[in-house]
Amino acid sequence: MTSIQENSRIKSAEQITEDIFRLTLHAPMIVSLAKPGQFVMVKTSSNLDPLLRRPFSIHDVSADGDLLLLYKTIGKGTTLLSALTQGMSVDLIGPLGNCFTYSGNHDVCLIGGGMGIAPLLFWARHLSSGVTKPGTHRVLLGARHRRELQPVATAFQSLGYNVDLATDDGSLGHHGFVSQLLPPILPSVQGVYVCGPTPLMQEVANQCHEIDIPCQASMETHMACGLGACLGCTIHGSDGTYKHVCKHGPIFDAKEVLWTI
Amino acid sequence: MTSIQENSRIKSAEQITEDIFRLTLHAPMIVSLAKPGQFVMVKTSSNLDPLLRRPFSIHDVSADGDLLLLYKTIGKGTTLLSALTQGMSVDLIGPLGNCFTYSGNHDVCLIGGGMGIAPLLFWARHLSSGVTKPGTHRVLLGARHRRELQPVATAFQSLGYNVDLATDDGSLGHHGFVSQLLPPILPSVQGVYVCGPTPLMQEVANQCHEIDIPCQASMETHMACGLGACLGCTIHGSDGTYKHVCKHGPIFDAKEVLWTI
Amino acid sequence: MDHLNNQSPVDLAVNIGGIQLANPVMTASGTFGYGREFAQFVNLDAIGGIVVKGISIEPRAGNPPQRIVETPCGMLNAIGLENVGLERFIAQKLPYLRSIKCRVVVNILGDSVEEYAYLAEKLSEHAGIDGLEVNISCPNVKKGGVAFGTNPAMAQAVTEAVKKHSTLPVIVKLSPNVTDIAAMAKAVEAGGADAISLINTLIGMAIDIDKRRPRLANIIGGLSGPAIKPIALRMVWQVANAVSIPVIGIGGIGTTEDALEFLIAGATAVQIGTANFYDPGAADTIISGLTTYLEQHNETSLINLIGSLDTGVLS
Amino acid sequence: MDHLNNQSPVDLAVNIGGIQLANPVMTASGTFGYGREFAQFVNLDAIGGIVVKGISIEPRAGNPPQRIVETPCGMLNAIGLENVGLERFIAQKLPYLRSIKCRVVVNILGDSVEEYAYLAEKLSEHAGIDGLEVNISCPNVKKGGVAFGTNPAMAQAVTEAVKKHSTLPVIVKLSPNVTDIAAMAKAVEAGGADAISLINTLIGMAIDIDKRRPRLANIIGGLSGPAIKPIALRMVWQVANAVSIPVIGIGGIGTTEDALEFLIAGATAVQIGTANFYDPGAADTIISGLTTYLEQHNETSLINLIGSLDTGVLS
Ligand SMILES: Cc1cc2nc3c(=O)[nH]c(=O)nc-3n(C[C@H](O)[C@H](O)[C@H](O)COP(=O)(O)OP(=O)(O)OC[C@H]3O[C@@H](n4cnc5c(N)ncnc54)[C@H](O)[C@@H]3O)c2cc1C
Ligand SMILES: Cc1cc2nc3c(=O)[nH]c(=O)nc-3n(C[C@H](O)[C@H](O)[C@H](O)COP(=O)(O)OP(=O)(O)OC[C@H]3O[C@@H](n4cnc5c(N)ncnc54)[C@H](O)[C@@H]3O)c2cc1C
Ligand SMILES: Cc1cc2nc3c(=O)[nH]c(=O)nc-3n(C[C@H](O)[C@H](O)[C@H](O)COP(=O)(O)O)c2cc1C
Ligand SMILES: Cc1cc2nc3c(=O)[nH]c(=O)nc-3n(C[C@H](O)[C@H](O)[C@H](O)COP(=O)(O)O)c2cc1C
Ligand code: FES
Ligand code: FES
Repeated sequence: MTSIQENSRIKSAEQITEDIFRLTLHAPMIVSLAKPGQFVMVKTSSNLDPLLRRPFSIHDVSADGDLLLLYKTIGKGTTLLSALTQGMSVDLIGPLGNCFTYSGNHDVCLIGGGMGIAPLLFWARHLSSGVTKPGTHRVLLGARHRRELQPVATAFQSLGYNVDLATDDGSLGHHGFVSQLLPPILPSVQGVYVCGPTPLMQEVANQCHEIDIPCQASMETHMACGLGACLGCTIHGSDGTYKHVCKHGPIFDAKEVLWTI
Repeated sequence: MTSIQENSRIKSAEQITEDIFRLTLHAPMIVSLAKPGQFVMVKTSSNLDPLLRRPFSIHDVSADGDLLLLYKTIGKGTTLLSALTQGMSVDLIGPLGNCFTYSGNHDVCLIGGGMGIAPLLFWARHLSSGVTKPGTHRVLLGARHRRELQPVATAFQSLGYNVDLATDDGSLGHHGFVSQLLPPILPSVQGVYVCGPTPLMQEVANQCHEIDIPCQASMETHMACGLGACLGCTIHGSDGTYKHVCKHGPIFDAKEVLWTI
Repeated sequence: MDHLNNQSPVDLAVNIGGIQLANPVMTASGTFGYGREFAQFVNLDAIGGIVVKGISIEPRAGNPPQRIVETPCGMLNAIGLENVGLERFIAQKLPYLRSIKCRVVVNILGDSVEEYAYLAEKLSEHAGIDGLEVNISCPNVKKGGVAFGTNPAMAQAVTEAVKKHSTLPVIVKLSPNVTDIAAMAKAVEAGGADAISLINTLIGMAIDIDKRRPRLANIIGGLSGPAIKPIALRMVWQVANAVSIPVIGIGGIGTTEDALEFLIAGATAVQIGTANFYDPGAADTIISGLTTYLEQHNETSLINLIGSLDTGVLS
Repeated sequence: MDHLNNQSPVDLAVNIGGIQLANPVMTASGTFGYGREFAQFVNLDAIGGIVVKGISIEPRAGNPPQRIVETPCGMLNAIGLENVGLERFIAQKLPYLRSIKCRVVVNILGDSVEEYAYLAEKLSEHAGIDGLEVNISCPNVKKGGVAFGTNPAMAQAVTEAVKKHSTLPVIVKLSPNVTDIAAMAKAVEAGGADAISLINTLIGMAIDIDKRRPRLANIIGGLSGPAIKPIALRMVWQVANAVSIPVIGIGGIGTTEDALEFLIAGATAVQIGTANFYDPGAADTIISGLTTYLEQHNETSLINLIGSLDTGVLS
C-alpha cells in the first residue's frame, strides 16, 4: 500500500479527560489514501528525544482531508503531543499497515476497549457508508469511566449506530468489561472486529473461536519504523512464526495470533 | 555567592528581530540575590535533548521580581526557548558567577556588542541608582543593524544615559565597530566594562591597557554546570593558569585574560 | 555511469575498495529493508548505495518479541538476525534491487568461517550485487560463541575466507565492542579486506522496573542512533589513521552535519542507519546537504574533504 | 549512625565493601565538585555518599579549552584530570566534607602503580575518608600510555598496590572501553578490591565541520550522560554476575527509574554523574523516589531489590 510523509497542521486539539486527547490534523494526502484499520507514525518532538515516531490508529477522517487521532498520554511522546496546540504542525507518515475487511452483506459487531476504540470509528464510518445500514451492525464500547466513554460513543451514535457501553466503574452502561456484553449478541452477527487491551482481545477471540465466527483484531506492539524495515514489531503467530504488525497487520485474523503468550 | 533553583513563569516573550528575543521571567528569589554581571543556567527543554542548561547573562531585573534575558537564537537550546510563550514556566539556576565592580565616584564607560549588551543594562541600572548620575557615564553599543540595536538602546536611554551607537551596516549611529567609538572617550573615563564578541573585547582590553585604564570583561565559554563542579568552562589566564568562567568569572579584569589565543 | 550525472559543479563520487558510488551516502544494513520499503520516501536511484539486511544461508526467524526498546537518543534492537535466507533473497529481493540505479551491497552473516565463505561464493555468482559487507559481530559457534568481531585472528580468518571465495569487493564491518578498534581494523586489512565499515551496534540493555525483567526477550541488544555518534566518530577516526583501505562511517548519522563529521574524520562514505526509521528521507536530505556544504566552502570535489581533520595544536 | 534515621518504614541502607551507606545514592567523581558546590541544591547530609573529583599526588592544570561538548543526550569531557592535588585536597577540601554526614569516597588517579600506592597510603592517614575509588581509566606512562583499565593484569596490579598500602575499603572503577568487562572485574576482584564501580566514560569525539578541527582541544574525550545508560546497565549486569563483591552502577542515571534499573540488574549502589549538571537536585529526588517505589511494591528493604532481575524465558 502507498504511504507518504506529510506535514500536517493541527486544526484542533481537544482534551477529553485528564489523559485522553483528540487531535484533528489536516492531512489531505494521507486521508486520500487511508483505509480503516490503518495507522500513522507520528513525530512527537522536533529534537532527538524521544527519537522514534509513535504509532497511532487513524481514528477518523473527513471528506475535506482531516485526520483524527484519539490517544492517551502514557509517556514521553504522548505527553509532548498533548502540549501541541492549534496551528502547530505535526509530521506524519502514513497510512501504514493493512485494513479491516468486510466480506459483505451481513451483520457484524465492533468491540473496542479504551484507546482500542480509536480505529473502530473510521471503520464504523466506512461500514455505514457501504452496503449495509448502521442499524443492523452492533457496536460495543468500554472504558474506565463515563467521562472517557461518552464523547467517543457519541461519534458512533451520530453515525446512526446503536451503541452498547460498559465502564469499569459502572458510571455509564454496563458495570464491568465490555467483553461481557458480547455473548448475547454473538449468535446474531457474522463477524467481529475487536481492538483494545490484549486480555479483552483474547477473550473476544476465544468467544468467536468457540462458535466459529470470524474475528479481526487490531494488534499493538513496539515499533521503530512502521515501514517493514526494522523487523522490530513482531508478535507470535499461532502457526509458530513471527508476524510483523506494521506489515502483516495491524489487523489480524484472530486465529493467526498466538494469544496464550 | 548563593544561588538557587527557581521555576520561573514567563511574563512576556518578545521577538525583537528575526533571531533576537527578550524574555521576562518572574523569578523573585533569584532576582533578590542577583548582582549585575551574573548569569543564570536555563533549562531549555523538558526532555533530554538538549541535555545541558544554557548560560545567559541577567539582562535586567525589576523591583517586583522580574528577570530579563536578551538572547539570540543560534542553535537547539535557544530555538526551543524562542518557542516558549507567556504563562509557560522555565527552570532557572542562579544567580551564578561573580559581578561587575565599581570602586566609586568616577566616570566609566560601558561597551557592548551584539548580545554582549545583555549584562550591561542591569549594570547600567545599578550604576544609575548609585553614587553617580547616569549622565556622567558613557554607554557605547554596537550591533549588526538598527532593528537589533534600537529597542535595546532605548532601555539604556530611559535610564538617563547618553548612548552612542554603532552598526555594522550603518543603519543606526556610527557605521562600523563600536570599539571605534572608544578612543576619543577613553581619556575621560576611569574604568571600562566590556561584553561582546572576543575580537571586540580584545580590542577594548588593548586600548585600555595602553593608557592603563582598568577594564572588566564578561567572558563566554562552553559550560556544563555553571556551578564550579565540572571544570569544563576554562579560559586561558594571562598568568598561564586556567580560569573557570563560572566561578572566577564571568567578569574578569581584562589583564587576567590571555587575549592572544 | 549515468547515475553520476549531476547538475551541480560539485563532484560527490567516491570509490569504496572498487565500488564506485555516485555519492558517499549509503543506507545501513537492517535499517532500510531491501530498499523497496523506502521507495516512497527517498529517490533510490540517487543514493550512493544500499546495504541490505544481513543474509544467512538459511532463513532465520529471529528473536521473540520484545525486540526493540527506545533509549535516550537511541534504541536497542535484538532482532536476532531475522532474514529471508540466501535463496529467497536472490529470488525475491535481488530483482527489485537490480532495477534501481544505486549500488547494492549484501551484508552477510554466519556461525562459522565456512558459512561466510559459502555465502560469499554463492552471492558472487549473481549479477546486480556490487559488493559484500561482512558482519563479524556474530558469534562464532565453533569458538564457544565469541563474536568474530572481538578477536583479531578470527576476524582476519573470516576476511580471508570471504576474499578467497568471492570476486566482489569485500567490506568488513567492525564491532565497536572491543578494547582496540585499530587492531581489529589492521587484522581485517591484513586479511585482504577492500574496505572497512564501522560501527555496528554497541551492546546494551534495558530493564522493566515493574516486572523486574529485561525489556528485550534476548536480554541484551544492540544500541544505535544519535546517542552512539561520538563513539562511532572516534573509532572511525582511529581506524582511518590505522589502515590504508577506505573506511565507511556508521553510527548515529542523521543529518548533513553528522555525515560531514565522519567524512572529515577520514570516512570515504557513510551509512545512515536508525535515522531511516524516524526520518525516512534522511539519505536524500544528506546528499543535497553535502552538495550545499561543498558549494558554500568552494570545494569542487568531496574527495578533498575526506580525512581533512586538522589536529594541529589546539588551544 | 544517626544518618540512618528514617521516618519511612523502608530501609534503604546498603554496604559497599565495608562502607555503610544510609542509602544507595552516591554522586560520581568529577560531577559533584567537592560537595560544597551542591549544598544549595541537595541535602548533602542525606546522600548515601559523595565521590570527590579524582585526586593526584601533585595538582594538575588539566587540558586547554574547549573541554566540553554537548552530544545527543550526552556530553563529552576532556577536563584532563584537573585537580588540586593531594595536599590542598586534605587542607582545603576535606574539612568541609568531614562536616557533612554522608560517606566520603576519594577518587584517586596516577601515572604509575607507585603513584596510586602513595595516594592510598597518604589518604588512609586522614580521618573523614570512608573509602577510596581507584580510577584506572588513566594511562600507565610506564607502559607506553596504555590505560590501566584496559589490561586485566595492570588493573590487578594497581588494585593490589592500593589494597596493600591502604586501610580503607577500596572500590575499583572500571573503564567501559574494553572487549570483556567481566574479565576486568574478575582481575580487580582477584587483586583484592572490596567493590567495583562502573562505568567510567566511553571514549568519543566531536568535530567542528566549519573549522575541520576537533571540538575538544584534547581531540578525544569521555562520553557520559543518558546516552550511555544502556551500555552501562549491560556492563553492570555482566559484572554483577561475574564477581561476588558489591558493584556500584554508574552511567546516565538521572531518574529514580534509571537507578532502579541498575539496582535490579545487580548494583548495590548507584552514582549520579552528568545528571548533577542539568538537575542538581537529582540525588535528593532519586532517594525519595526509591522510598516511594519500595512502598508501592510492598518491599521493606532495598536489599531485596538488588539483583532481582528475572531473566527466565521471555516471550
Ligand atoms: C498500530 C498501533 C496503533 C496504535 N493506536 C493507538 C491509538 O489510536 N491511540 C493510543 O492512545 N495509542 C495507540 N497505540 C499505542 C501508542 O503507540 C503508544 O501509547 C505510544 O507509542 C506511547 O508513546 P509514549 O512516548 O507516550 O510512551 P513511552 O512509554 O514513553 O514510550 C516508550 C516506547 O514504548 C513504545 N510504546 C509504549 N506503549 C506502547 C504500546 N501500547 N504499544 C506499542 N508501543 C508502545 C513507544 O512507541 C516508545 O517506543 C497504538 C500502537 C500501535 C502499535
Ligand atoms: C556566562 C555566559 C553568559 C551568556 N549570556 C548570553 C546572553 O545574555 N545572551 C545570549 O544570546 N547568549 C549568551 N550567552 C551565550 C549562550 O549561552 C549561547 O548562545 C547558548 O548556549 C547557545 O545555545 P544553543 O543550544 O542555542 O546553541 P548550540 O550551538 O546548539 O549549543 C551547543 C552547545 O554549545 C554551547 N554554546 C553555543 N554557543 C555558545 C557561546 N557563545 N558561549 C558558550 N557556550 C556556547 C551551548 O551552551 C551548548 O552546550 C552566554 C554565555 C555565557 C557563558
Ligand atoms: C533494527 C536494526 C537491525 C540491524 N541489522 C543489522 C544487520 O542485519 N547486519 C548488520 O551488519 N548490521 C545491522 N544493524 C546495525 C546497523 O547497520 C548500524 O551498523 C548500526 O545501527 C549503527 O548505525 P546507526 O546508529 O546509524 O543506526 C542493525 C541495526 C538496527 C537498528
Ligand atoms: C566532567 C566530568 C569529570 C569527570 N571526572 C572524573 C574523575 O575525576 N574521576 C573519575 O573516576 N571519573 C570522572 N568522571 C566520570 C564520572 O564519574 C562517571 O563515571 C561518568 O560520567 C559516567 O556517569 P554519568 O553518565 O552519570 O555521568 C567525570 C565525568 C565528567 C562528566
Ligand atoms: S515497525 Fe519496523 S518492521 Fe514493523
Ligand atoms: S561550568 Fe562547570 S565548572 Fe564552570
